[in-house]
Amino acid sequence: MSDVKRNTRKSPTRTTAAAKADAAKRAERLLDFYREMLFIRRFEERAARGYTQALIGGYCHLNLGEEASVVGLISALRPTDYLFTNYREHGYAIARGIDPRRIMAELYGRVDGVSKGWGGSMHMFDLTHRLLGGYGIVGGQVPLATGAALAIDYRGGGDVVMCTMGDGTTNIGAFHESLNIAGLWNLPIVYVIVNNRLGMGTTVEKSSAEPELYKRGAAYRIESARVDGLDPLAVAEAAAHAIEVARAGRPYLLEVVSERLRGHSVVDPAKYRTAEEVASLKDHDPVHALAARLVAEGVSDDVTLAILDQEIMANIEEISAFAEASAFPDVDTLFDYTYATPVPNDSRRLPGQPLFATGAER
Amino acid sequence: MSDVKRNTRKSPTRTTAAAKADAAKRAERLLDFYREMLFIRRFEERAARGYTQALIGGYCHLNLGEEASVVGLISALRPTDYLFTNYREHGYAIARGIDPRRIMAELYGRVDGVSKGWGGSMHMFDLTHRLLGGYGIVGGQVPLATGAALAIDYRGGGDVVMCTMGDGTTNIGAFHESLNIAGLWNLPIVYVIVNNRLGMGTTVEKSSAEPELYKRGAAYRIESARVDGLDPLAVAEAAAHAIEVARAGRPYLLEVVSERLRGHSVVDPAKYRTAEEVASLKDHDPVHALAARLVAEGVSDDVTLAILDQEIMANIEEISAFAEASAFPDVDTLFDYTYATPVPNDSRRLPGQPLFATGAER
Amino acid sequence: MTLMSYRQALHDALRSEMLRDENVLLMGEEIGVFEGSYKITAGLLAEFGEKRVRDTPIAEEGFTGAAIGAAMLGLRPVVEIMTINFSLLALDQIVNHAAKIYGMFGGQAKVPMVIRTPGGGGQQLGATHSQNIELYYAFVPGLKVVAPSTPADAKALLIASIRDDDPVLFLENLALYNTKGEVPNHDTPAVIGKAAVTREGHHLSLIGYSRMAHVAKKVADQLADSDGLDIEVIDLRSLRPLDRETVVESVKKTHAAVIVEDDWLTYGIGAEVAASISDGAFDYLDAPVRRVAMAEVPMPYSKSLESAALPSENDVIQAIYQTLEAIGHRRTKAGPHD
Amino acid sequence: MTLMSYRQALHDALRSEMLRDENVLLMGEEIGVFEGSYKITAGLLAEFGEKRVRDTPIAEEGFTGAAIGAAMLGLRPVVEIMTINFSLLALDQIVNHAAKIYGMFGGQAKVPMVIRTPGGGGQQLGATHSQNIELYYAFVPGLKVVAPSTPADAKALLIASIRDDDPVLFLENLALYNTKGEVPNHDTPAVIGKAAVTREGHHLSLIGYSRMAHVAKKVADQLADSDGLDIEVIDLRSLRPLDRETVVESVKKTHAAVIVEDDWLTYGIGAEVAASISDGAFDYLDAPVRRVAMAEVPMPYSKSLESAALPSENDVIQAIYQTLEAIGHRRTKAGPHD
Ligand SMILES: Cc1ncc(C[n+]2csc(CCOP(=O)(O)OP(=O)(O)O)c2C)c(N)n1
Ligand SMILES: Cc1ncc(C[n+]2csc(CCOP(=O)(O)OP(=O)(O)O)c2C)c(N)n1
Ligand SMILES: [Mg+2]
Ligand SMILES: [Mg+2]
Repeated sequence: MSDVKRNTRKSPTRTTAAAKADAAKRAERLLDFYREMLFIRRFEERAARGYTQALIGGYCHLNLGEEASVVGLISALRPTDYLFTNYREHGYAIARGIDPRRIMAELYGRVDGVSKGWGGSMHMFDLTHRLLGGYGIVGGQVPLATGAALAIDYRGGGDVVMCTMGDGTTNIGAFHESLNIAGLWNLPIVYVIVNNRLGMGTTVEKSSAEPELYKRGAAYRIESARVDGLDPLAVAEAAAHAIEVARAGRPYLLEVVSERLRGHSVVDPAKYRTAEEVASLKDHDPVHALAARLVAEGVSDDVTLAILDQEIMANIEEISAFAEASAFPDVDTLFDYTYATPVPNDSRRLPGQPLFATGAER
Repeated sequence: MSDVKRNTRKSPTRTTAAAKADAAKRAERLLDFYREMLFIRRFEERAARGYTQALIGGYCHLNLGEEASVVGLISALRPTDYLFTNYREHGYAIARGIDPRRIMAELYGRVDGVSKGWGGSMHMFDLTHRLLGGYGIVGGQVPLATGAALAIDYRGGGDVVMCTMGDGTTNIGAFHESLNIAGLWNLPIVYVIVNNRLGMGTTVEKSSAEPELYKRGAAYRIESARVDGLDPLAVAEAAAHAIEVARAGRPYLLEVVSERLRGHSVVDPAKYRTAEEVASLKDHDPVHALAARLVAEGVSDDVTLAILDQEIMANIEEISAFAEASAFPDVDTLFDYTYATPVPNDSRRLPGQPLFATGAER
Repeated sequence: MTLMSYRQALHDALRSEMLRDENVLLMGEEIGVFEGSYKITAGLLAEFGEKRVRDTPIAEEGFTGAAIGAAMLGLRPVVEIMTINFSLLALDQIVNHAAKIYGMFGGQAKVPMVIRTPGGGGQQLGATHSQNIELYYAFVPGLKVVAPSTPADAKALLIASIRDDDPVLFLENLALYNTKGEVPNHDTPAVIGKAAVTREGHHLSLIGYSRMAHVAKKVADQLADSDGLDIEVIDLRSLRPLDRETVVESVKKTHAAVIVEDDWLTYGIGAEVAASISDGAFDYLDAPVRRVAMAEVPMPYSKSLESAALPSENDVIQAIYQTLEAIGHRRTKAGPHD
Repeated sequence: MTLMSYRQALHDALRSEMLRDENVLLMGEEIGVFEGSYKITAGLLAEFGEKRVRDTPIAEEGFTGAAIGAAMLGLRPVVEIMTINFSLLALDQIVNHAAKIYGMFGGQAKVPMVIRTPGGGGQQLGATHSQNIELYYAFVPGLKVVAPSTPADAKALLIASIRDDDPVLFLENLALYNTKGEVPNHDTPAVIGKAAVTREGHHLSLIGYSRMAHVAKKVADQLADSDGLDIEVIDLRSLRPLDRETVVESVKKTHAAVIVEDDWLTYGIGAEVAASISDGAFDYLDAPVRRVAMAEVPMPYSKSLESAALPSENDVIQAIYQTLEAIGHRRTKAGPHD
């Protein structure tokens, strides 16, 4: 990945042909990003609908507004690298290449879900694609990801870990403890702050005494940077650099300034946003912005993009049909995943069952 | 306090008389510091002996090597300011002006102890002198102190809070969460890192990715500085500035580079220290250094200092006699401090008592 | 009396205590601008301002600890921890500090504060967001733990908790917020530490707290209607102190007990209640004390599994009948020691 | 067999597992250069180096969480938390992560790790350093909790815990480290989840774990000598899973039980044991199950108060005699239901 990036950089000695090839490559890349971003957009919109249809339960947090950040970040990872993220992770699961039908099935709580219906929206996990969760406790993933980097380092492997989190997450103790450990032990990990400028309704300025969040890396001698999260190419480039540093054995802190187009979760009407704020969101929609750019730069045109959108929408409908057709987990499986190593005397009792079988003696 | 400090600064327009008066003041100040430091030294040595005599139990951490830091820091506080500290706090209790007999009595677990025998070495508390504990959980005092500063700010008072901690404590989550809150809410608090360069046996370099600990203030936009903790005047001056900032409504982070002359606690032989390290400790003894300075600068002489020492030693013996004469808390008082507001059905049962009185019906 | 929701009762108690005593302030994540994850604090930021309604960073340990420190100086903070699951992050401050400060320093500093937090389950929130871990607080001397099940108790116990000079863990429940009941208009505090007999009866004692006290009452009323059963219902209301006397006296009368709880069975709150009954009413009990509780698994997200893992009204009814049957069965036998 | 201390047995188990499997590594505060607060890891840094014996910063949540993450990738970390009191700071990582990861993701990732930590009391360490809060772990499905009382069990259970694919909370005890016993020279793991009858008898079942299992055995041996009493002693050894069967079978034989524990009585580990006995041996029990436990106060520093708050051998003896007396009394009566 980092090699690819280097090739896209301008060089004065380049021939026009090479420059043209570069432009073509870049156009292709932008188009790929767009396709993926639009897919995530439509997937998330479908999830929101699924929630109102009561096909999805629990909490449901969407990546709407973060699509460019998501695809840019993930594009810089090798398939063998690991990703830890939070509850706002549908887009990451998609970008990592997990079958979206299994992602939707997880949302629907079905056996074909990535986590077999045990995790739901907040807890997507897939070992093959090295997505190591989806976590609902703010900051919970940060020490875990740090430990995964430790395991890689312990074994002398060349993989890296990427650990994403929200802006609000930088204020919890686990962030501090983890970055310190990674800095001390030279762990191959990139911490990514996806700064959508809000916790739930609380702004970064109201929750972080140093609102330029990447600056916190200095407290652990960790290199850090901030990048525009609405531009997938910029994100990809910054992520590639961060990963390069991590692969060389030093942690990195990357802040991606992004956007949240709707409420904190599907059920949040976000009334706390002023009318101006809401109006300005249009200008911060990365999908619209990239579409406009593709057209403006002549990479694509409105018709092509509309066709793409229709294809994606049709695909999403299939995906959701697949999910809906998948079965609910059988109640018999309730006790299957409490322990990996079975031991005697484990409790496998349904709420209605007595502690002791009422035998003849009673 | 900050006024006093300002007067000690050099000014080109001063007359020689004023300069002389200043020098006299400074000498007096140094002598006061020395008296207090030596008192702490002898008190701690007596505590160590008390421990080996089994008059003191539990854990017992001493301020040996930190005397200059302790007296310098406390000298900058007003009597109405608040102090929160950790388990290594005998010296702070002394410097705050608490009757040392009550401090020793606490070590001995007696009713006349500052915490009535309930706290012991790690948990000294005295409301009158605004020492709000002595805490044994590393970092536990930091959120509490932050909240005390919040209470002051809430009521619009002019007091400040000083919160001391060890170098190792800066790596725990509570440190991060607290400094962020103080930075956000402009709380009147001075966080002091007493950096004795060791946790128990682990060095700062092995535990903090940024070993220049004061630099961590920047992660919260908190002003910070580092000072030589073996020089009581330098500490006093730095503390006065920090407190000035806090009184004006901004938190401050002060790192005091100090020394630990013995093991982590009384029972630690500190075998992990190399011979060179142990040898170099002599040069880092703040009490010896100040004595030498007093003599070198003509402020005092060996004989006077020896007499002072004898007086202090005699005093310490009286103190420990007082403590030993004090009674152990009566077992009847065991249930006195579980709750401040009594409510029905509270359990006041000794281990041998049955849950239900065995009445006639059995 | 006014008919209102449990949510409204909590809101009203907070508001009236804030009006009464300016030392009362609120702290927590998203309680101000966002008006609270479950909207208990809606409108209070607008009314009382940022000084008294404080949106905190996501830092459970930090802001809970700060509330403890503020309480040591005489403020009366009411902290909201969004759900009890997140309170694990603040546990050191609550257990090692709030609960200890009064005793550890020989009674020199009080910690008058309240931690409001909802338990829950049944909302498909998955393993980390569906736990009922009030046990962690009920176990700790120095803390008080109350768990109201009705709007009236919610109000009276919250007022009592705010006025109490000790740290109080105030347990709410996601599933109760919208339930309604009559609430007195006056601000009389409840007595912390007392259970309530919410239905008198003599066939069996059915014991619960928080949401399960609500379920217990419902089931008992239903069985009275449908089967003419006369079940006594006890709402524990306070988990620490635990009102053993009320429970044991009831069982001495009914000779049988079923406990319903939505935490895990083994070591759950019901264990102490069952042990206390088995001890205090030893000579009166005609059948073993039965407990109905959550299945001991990390709570699955999927509805099918979650429903199976949670105690249902049906489970309660079944446990009641099995207990009554056991009694009938036994009564036909000569003696208990075969 | 070799006579050795509990400390040595732990040390040997760690060392032999590290030799056997290079995925085993140690993490914790002061376990390397300082050789461990209680010297369990003495010499291991010198033998295995910094990679496998890691001194961590003071960051219980961070390094415990890191161990969990490392375990997800197949390492087998053994974490030392200096005392169980400090584990509160790591509780979110242990309860919300280590215990949940296997289930929450549908069995895709195992968490093979051990958390070693000592409980204690009786060392004048004061309110925050004298707690026995193993309950917090024993309550949680997804965790296993073992609590050996002898050097032999310490070794065999530690080996079993390290080889187990689930997170195991391994409870040690400050007062046991210097106790001695015969330990097999081979490395056979124990079975997690089984209690042991450490003394057979028929007068009464005396039940404990960790230090109190040791005390129970001592008291029973003493009463056999002095008073000819024949007391059966059970060492629970595993708190989760809890081996109810062994306990209940014993009480069916003896008809009486006393539980000794050094956590707080209300909601303590003994509550579940008492409730389980009262249920499972309902028809066999001749007297209420008696519990001897810590007084419910923040533990005072002063020796006079601390001694009063801790269960003593005398308290245990008294509870045994009171229970036996109650049985004698009852046996003269016609039947249990007056
Ligand atoms: C420890 C913890 N505290 C509180 C919550 C409730 N909560 C869920 S998301 C959230 C806001 C997180 O904000 P941020 O880190 O910026 O991430 P974003 O949702 O904006 O992506 C909060 C407070 C939680 N899940 N865990
Ligand atoms: C949360 C917690 N973890 C671990 C300990 C054990 N412990 C007591 S003191 C100490 C070292 C603290 O080092 P530092 O902060 O530098 O303070 P110092 O003792 O050097 O003054 C440790 C690890 C504790 N008391 N609390
Ligand atoms: Mg955010
Ligand atoms: Mg230190």
